[in-house]
Amino acid sequence: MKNRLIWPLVALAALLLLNLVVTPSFFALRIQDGALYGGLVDVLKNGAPTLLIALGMTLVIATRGIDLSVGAVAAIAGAVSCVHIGTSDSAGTAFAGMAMALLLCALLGLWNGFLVAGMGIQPIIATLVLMTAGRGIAMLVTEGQIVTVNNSAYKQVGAGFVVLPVAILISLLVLGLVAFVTRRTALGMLIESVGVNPEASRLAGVRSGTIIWTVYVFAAVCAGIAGLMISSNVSAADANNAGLWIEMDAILAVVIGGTSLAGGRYSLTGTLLGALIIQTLTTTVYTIGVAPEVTLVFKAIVVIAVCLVQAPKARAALSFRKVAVPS
Amino acid sequence: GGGTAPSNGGGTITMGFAQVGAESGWRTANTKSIQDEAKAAGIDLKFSDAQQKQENQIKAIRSYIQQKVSVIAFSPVVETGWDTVLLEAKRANIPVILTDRSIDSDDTSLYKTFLGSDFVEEGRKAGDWLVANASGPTTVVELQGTTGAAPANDRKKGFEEKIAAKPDIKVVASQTGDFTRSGGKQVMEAFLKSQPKIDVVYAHNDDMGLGAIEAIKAAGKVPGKDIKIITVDAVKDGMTALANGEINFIVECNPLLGKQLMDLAKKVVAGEDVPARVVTEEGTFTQEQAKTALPQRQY
Amino acid sequence: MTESPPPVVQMRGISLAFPGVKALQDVDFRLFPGEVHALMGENGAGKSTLIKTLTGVHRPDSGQVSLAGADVAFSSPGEAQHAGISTVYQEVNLCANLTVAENILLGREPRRFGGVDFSAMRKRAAEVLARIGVHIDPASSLGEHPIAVQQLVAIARAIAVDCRVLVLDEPTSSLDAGEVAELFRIMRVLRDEGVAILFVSHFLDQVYEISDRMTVLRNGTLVGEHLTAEVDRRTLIAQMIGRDLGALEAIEDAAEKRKTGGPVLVQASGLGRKGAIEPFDLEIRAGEVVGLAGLLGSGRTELARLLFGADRADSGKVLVDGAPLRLRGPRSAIAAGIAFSSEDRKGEGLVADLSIRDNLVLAMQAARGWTRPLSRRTKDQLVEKYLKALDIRPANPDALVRTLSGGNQQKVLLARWLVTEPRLLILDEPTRGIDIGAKAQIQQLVTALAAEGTAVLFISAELEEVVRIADRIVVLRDRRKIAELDGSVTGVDEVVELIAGGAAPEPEKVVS
Amino acid sequence: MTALAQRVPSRFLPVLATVVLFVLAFGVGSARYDGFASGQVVANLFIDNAFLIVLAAGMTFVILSGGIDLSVGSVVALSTMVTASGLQAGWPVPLVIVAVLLIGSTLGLLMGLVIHKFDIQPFIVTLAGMFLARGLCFLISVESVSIKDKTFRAVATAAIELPGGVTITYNVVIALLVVAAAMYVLHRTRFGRTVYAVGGNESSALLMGLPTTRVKVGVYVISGLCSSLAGLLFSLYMLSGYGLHAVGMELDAIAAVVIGGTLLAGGVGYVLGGLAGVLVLGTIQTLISFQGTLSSWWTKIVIGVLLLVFIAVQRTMVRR
Ligand SMILES: Nc1ncnc2c1ncn2[C@@H]1O[C@H](COP(=O)(O)OP(=O)(O)OP(=O)(O)O)[C@@H](O)[C@H]1O
Ligand SMILES: Nc1ncnc2c1ncn2[C@@H]1O[C@H](COP(=O)(O)OP(=O)(O)OP(=O)(O)O)[C@@H](O)[C@H]1O
Ligand SMILES: [Mg+2]
Ligand SMILES: [Mg+2]
Repeated sequence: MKNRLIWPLVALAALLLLNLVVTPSFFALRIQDGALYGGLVDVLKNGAPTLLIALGMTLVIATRGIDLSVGAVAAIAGAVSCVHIGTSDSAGTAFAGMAMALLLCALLGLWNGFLVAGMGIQPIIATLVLMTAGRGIAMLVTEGQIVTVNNSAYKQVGAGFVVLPVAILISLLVLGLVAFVTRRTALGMLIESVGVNPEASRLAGVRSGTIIWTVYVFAAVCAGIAGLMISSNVSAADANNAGLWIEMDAILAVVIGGTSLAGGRYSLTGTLLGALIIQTLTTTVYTIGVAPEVTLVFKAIVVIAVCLVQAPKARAALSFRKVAVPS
Repeated sequence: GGGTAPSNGGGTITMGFAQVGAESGWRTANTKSIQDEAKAAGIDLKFSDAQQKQENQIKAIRSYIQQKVSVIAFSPVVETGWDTVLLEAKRANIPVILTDRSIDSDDTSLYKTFLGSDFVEEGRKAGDWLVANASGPTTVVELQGTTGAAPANDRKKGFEEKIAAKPDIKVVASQTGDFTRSGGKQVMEAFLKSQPKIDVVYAHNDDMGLGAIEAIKAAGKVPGKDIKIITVDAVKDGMTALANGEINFIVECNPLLGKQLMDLAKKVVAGEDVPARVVTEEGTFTQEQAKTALPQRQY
Repeated sequence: MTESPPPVVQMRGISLAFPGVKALQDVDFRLFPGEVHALMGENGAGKSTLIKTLTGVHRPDSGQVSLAGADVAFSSPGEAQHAGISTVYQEVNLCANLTVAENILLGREPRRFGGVDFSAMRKRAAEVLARIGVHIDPASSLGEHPIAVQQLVAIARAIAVDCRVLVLDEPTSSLDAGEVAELFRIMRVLRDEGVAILFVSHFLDQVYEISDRMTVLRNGTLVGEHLTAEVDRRTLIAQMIGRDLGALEAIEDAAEKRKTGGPVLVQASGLGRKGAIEPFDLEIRAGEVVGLAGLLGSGRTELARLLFGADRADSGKVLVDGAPLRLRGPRSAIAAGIAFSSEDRKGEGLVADLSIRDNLVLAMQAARGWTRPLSRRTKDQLVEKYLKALDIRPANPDALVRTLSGGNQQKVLLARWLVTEPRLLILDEPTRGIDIGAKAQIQQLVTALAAEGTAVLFISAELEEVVRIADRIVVLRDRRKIAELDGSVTGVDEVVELIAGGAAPEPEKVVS
Repeated sequence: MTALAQRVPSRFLPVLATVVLFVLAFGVGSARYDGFASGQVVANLFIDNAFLIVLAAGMTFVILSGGIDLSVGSVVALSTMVTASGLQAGWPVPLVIVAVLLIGSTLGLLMGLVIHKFDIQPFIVTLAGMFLARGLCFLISVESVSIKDKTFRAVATAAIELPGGVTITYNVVIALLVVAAAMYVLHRTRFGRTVYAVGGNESSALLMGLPTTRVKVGVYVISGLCSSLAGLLFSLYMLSGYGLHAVGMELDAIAAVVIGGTLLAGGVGYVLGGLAGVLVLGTIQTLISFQGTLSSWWTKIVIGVLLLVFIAVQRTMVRR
């Protein structure tokens, strides 16, 4: 397990190195108004929402599910809190707005969990419902406008600094919390067990329904927090574009981190690395000046390269070691 | 309630309008203007949202033909690819009005008229202002719209056309910010680190410009002074920033086409002659103009 | 037997290591045409691995395989099949989503006009099944059938083609005597036609009945090659496990000494489910071992599943300690102290991608809920205890269950339920694929549990085993409970008579 | 645990349920809206979704084998781009067609090989394929390119008259042929049956000696081929090539296949299910455009709700 994480790490290091070569100042850090400022910090800050959503997604995927609705849920969270805050600049309003938003997200997660565990609908379709309708709901809340707010407390969530960006601190906190909860309680094991063999788990007395509800609620709340970050970062709620396609980035981060879409064993550290790799890739594109029309080709090549580096079979093929067929 | 579609013979006009989507505040304002004006003009409006997909627009138009509306209007996302379905409309004797953008077809009989702005011209206006206002060597970074999207292509084209006249002005970096604020902010953050000197930001819409402002502020610089900003659209948030001195120049792209569209529709249905091209009235705003215009801004 | 014909399969100096385990070390193996060759060894000895090395599933680290004198290195089981090696692997390795006919003939289906000819395929599949005495609808999907039938289908697939080498890795582990006899009849026919048959089984009776020669493995190394007629059981067992048979013989005494007749623990009345089992009454007392006997498909598994709440009953009720129990699913059964170890360890038992540790504590943890985790220490103690008690190998709690040998997997499953200290333990084929030493251990364990007051419902295809350890035997036929035999049963014959007695073969269903 | 008598229909139940739902939805539409209950509306469902039908057929193979292909939408875009710019450059039509189909299948082949040989999850590989194909579009041109070729236009605008004054296009005919071919391959050939086997249990299929490599790579080639063919149909439909065509269409294709009762885990499903799924999605859109009074956001919400109603009703029908 530990061993496997070396390769995503290598990939991340290689990407960062590429930046360093092209822009020597990339690693430079300076303190400005009590906050760290520099290329690496940007990677962390902008990667925070993806990381957060990917964390929720990791657990969902571990149960053999998938959640396509996270982007829409993120948009709803941003919309609800910004509309609630409106023109107010009070921290209280901001917190009330955020609390409302997260509560709503938890409900949406319950809804997803109900469709998957209660109705037995395939996760990809069950969450597609909210993926489609959710953006509509977000737009309904904002009436299709971009709602701009000017609230200093709210701004902290996505753009604030306590030495490091608040956003990444929140994400790392959630990461720590999930790691603690899943590894210190039995949740992690039960999630994996449901993901690997649902029927055997049922016969062993595992409450798979409850577990599935839990992970979808968690994923939705993560998406909600990420949505708050995204909207706070630009002090506006954009129902249409906030978190657009972020579910794909999140799934990609999870998968790059070594968790299989077939469910079962998952790695939170892997997801962290995956999210950082994806964000670094995006930042790299901007920094090294890849032309927009080449961007996608560049991304494709990097993604494949990253995966090839990690794939045991690819390495085995290179070093001519024997390959055992799984049985 | 399920609306029914009276055919051309009836007194009321039914218009089928195939909107691109609701991807931006600009578009929402555009939609609202059309809906409001249709009501005011007593036109029965069939509205559909194509969710940014051309094929959905085509499907909607086809269903309007099926429903025998009296006139079809739509904002084509792309210039190309309309011949087949417009030919069907023509065969069904339903007149077509284009809004917002023209189409690329050799057969001009496919539509009656085109009402809308010219994205290339908008780019040119932005370029003109910069050429007039730049002194000495100027480095520009460009925040492009969605890669491949028509407004992005054209606003880039028009801008480049004009600044070519002045070799001092150089676009040193150009990247897509997907027309969104967070895109604009992220790209700008990266530019601020990788470019040693930035004098001007040219953003293909207000939202990316507003994102860039946030990035510039976070980097400890003053938007509008240390780095000048030019954007396109003139939505309310953009105009506010312009009035506050954070943006230096905005090229207007007017979404309020509703009234003109309804007038045209009535004429077209009545069989009157209409000009093949109706350009919307669009201006440009400097900081001073913005201060006076802002109070009456509707969107 | 003189070795006049050259061996059809020859393996020389085969070594293969998995991470942490040397599965095979310098093993030589020969298989001659026209013989049944038994591959012997305890769980984890490397039998299945040797077979997989032969058929191209694994590539050996070193060593050479030759087929009919020519060196071969198959890179996939498909290639081995083309070369004439037909294999039944240990676990049922078929596709549950396909029909029985497709599972038998896929890859060599009859074709017409370039497409698969389904009616010819069904006909052909029915023929092959009939050859081994199975009468099921070839168009039914495989997943609907119990594991034993699936095993028969796998055998049917292997004999559906002409082959020169037939490999059978524990084909009889869940078959009853009738099926086994049928299988042996076919094996003899094939042997007489010159096919070389490699056979693995932990049933010594079967091995002595069918095999001509045997190769013994221990811990991945070759211990010896013998003519079956020339080794007696004691020597063979000593070679396989390096221990004596004493343990096995102690059981019967223990059974004698135990006195039963505790209070009624679980009582089922009129419990039944349409299409699975007719309503039945059953009483299980604390400290009692109740055996379930019946032919394949007689409804034993279904009965057990109803008691455990794995399937919903549509009639009848269950009382525990005299109080009615609402069986809403496995959880309510577990809460009432009932445990159920499934016969299908791969599909319904183990969580293959988790470690031995996690699998061991799964049921207990599930009962406690996720908020009350077992402490690391408790887990380690439990794991250590059961690894030792059941002699699970490798004794590495972090090894993934997927990588264990079949027999060791079965032990892990059993251990999972022992951990929960159930009051009623339902064991469906717990000794399936378990070696002779371990089988003795498990039987001993069951008796010991009963002595401590645990009730056990014991299901096994091996009647001798049931008769030996059960205090009471419930006999099922055609998914109906037909008799209950008290402790006075002395021999297998008595039960066999009941099981078979006048049973008219049901159309379209499994009979032997 | 279904009894013998119910066995056969139970397999077809999801597909059947979807078809029944489609008919029901159509009934509702006819009752509510004038002009809905016409043959042409049905025909339009096929005309407007011909490319999606072809995509869904290809996607069915991939999903049945237990994989997923996210690249299809982008390959459609790339195909339109190659078609348009090829024709613009004056290539003859047959050459363009061959080139497009070749590009699509080659991309599929490459993705399949990477997935199989290096054991990388299909999701990542095809996501990279998605980036690559779309990126290649922009490399060819960031602007949209019109198709002016006479033959192409003639085929695109030609209408085939059916009895009852209903017209369809050649696209529809091609799409239906593809569905028929896919059904034949999947249900009648050894390759097709092996697809099911691999999806049901890959390691078992391998141990059964089936050619899993061929199948695992083959399904991506088929999907690539179908995508490029769908791209050609899309070119005919749009008469243009554009890098932003068919954005997100992979999700539509996957959704259609899954709505049609195919299990994403592999091994269970039918090509016809995909077709039914496409028709259901198409009907939802048609209902909304006939309604014609929904704002942009209500449109999205209503699509979501209708989708929910469809799958929820389908679930309950299948469970019974
Ligand atoms: N894929 C694998 N990865 C790691 N170890 C493995 C793997 N397959 C088998 N082993 C190990 O190799 C050894 C031999 O296993 P094998 O399955 O050959 O035993 P066996 O003789 O067939 O036993 P049984 O009678 O229980 O089936 C065991 O220690 C097992 O744990
Ligand atoms: N999932 C299923 N679907 C349909 N029929 C089934 C299913 N499982 C079992 N059956 C049928 O129910 C009957 C009883 O099966 P069961 O597995 O209970 O028998 P058993 O006595 O335990 O035999 P075995 O020796 O196979 O374990 C058999 O005829 C079998 O074909
Ligand atoms: Mg074995
Ligand atoms: Mg059984």
